[in-house]
Amino acid sequence: MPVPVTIRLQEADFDVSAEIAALTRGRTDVGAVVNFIGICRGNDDGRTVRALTLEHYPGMAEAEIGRHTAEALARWPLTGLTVIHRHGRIEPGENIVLVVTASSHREAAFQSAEFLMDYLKTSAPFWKREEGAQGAAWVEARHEDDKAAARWTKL
Amino acid sequence: MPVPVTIRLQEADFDVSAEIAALTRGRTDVGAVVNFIGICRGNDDGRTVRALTLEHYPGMAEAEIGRHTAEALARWPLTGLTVIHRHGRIEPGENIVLVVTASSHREAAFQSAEFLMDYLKTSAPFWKREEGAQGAAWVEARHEDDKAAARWTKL
Amino acid sequence: MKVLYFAWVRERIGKAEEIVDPPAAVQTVGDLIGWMAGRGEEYATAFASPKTIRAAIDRTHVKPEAAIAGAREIAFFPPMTGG
Amino acid sequence: MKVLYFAWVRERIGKAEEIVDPPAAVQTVGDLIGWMAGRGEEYATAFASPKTIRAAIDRTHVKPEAAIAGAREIAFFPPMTGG
Repeated sequence: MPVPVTIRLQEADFDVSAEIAALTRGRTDVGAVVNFIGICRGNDDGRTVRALTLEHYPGMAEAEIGRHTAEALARWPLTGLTVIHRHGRIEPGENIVLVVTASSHREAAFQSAEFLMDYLKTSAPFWKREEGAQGAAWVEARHEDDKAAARWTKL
Repeated sequence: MPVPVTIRLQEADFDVSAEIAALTRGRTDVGAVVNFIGICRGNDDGRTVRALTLEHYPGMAEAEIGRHTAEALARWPLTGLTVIHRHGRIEPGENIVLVVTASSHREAAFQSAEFLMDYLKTSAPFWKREEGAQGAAWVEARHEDDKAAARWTKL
Repeated sequence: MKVLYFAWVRERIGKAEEIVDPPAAVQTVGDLIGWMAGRGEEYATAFASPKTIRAAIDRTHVKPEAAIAGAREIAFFPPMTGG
Repeated sequence: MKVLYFAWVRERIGKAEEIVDPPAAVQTVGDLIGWMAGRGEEYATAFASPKTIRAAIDRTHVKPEAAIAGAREIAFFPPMTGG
């Protein structure tokens, strides 16, 4: 049975319950579902954030996320996988990204969700512009995110 | 500000969206929410499962989960934490357990959710009785669960 | 002293709780398991394999060497399988 | 060859995409960055720090030593900050 994989880039918000239901409804082989929800914060390292604007590279963003979901499916025994990444203007408290992984066992669901988030942070072609008290500026990449992604590299 | 911690043992199902909202609504300091949902499977290692009945030790279950949520709060910078564990009879496809962790950063949310699940599996006083094709039997503890919990022990 | 049983320990003994009054020589949880096993056939079956029995004193996990002095509630049960 | 720019690379150059026709000596992504930097002040500013520029050929991440022969679409952008 093919494993359902959903990748969506959209301006609209997402409905976490609906996405969980899409991977579990009518099935009895799913024992573990992990969700990660990334949310816009009103404060980044002491700087006030009024909003983020997310720019992305259409076409490549889907392709790059698709490569990582394919790798996740190859590495872990998943029963389903969903990645939704918003773009456009997002205010503090609003959702940015959702990853849902489903599996028979919890280890696979947890590890694949972390893997996908680490790669979304460092490899998916999205760029955040932060509107703050002093005007707007592009968010700089975090070195910790590169380290987090590097731990998944096969030896 | 005290960190909101919710622990509930109940026969009824839970509403994942409502629990996420309880940890995020009206706040702009939450950057990451991780949910783990444990679901009853219809098949366990090749055996058909018609239903699980979860027995628990009232009083101790709340106390034991409370000790682990307190440890999670001490180890990771969380903004909120929810654990809901169902008891009674649960059929394949139904929810068993929910862990929700919220933090400014994703590492804390992921790690604390894994930590709590590993301890719920090995230390929370719950026992699963499995109704199968050949009658009912108590589920045996998995050695892998003990190993998973042991990785969090401080050196 | 109140003793509680859960899961297959409860099923084998045939009751969920009772009051017991062990002699003074029974000082640890391990001693108590040995003493309980001598209380009849159903207890012998329930406690036949002490390695598979877990115990809690006053709702906190304890090891077999834990002292039972002062305990109000002691529970016996198999390894846990929640989550 | 179509070239795309994103985030502050796009802002500094002042456009999102254009068609360029580099000379034959420009063979790698690194060569192309050097050649682009010489196309005017806005390009010099955008490509002033090649280490902070990432590139993709036909929607796949590439390193500076990657050959550009046969590329239909090359994109330049800063390190990514999604998720």
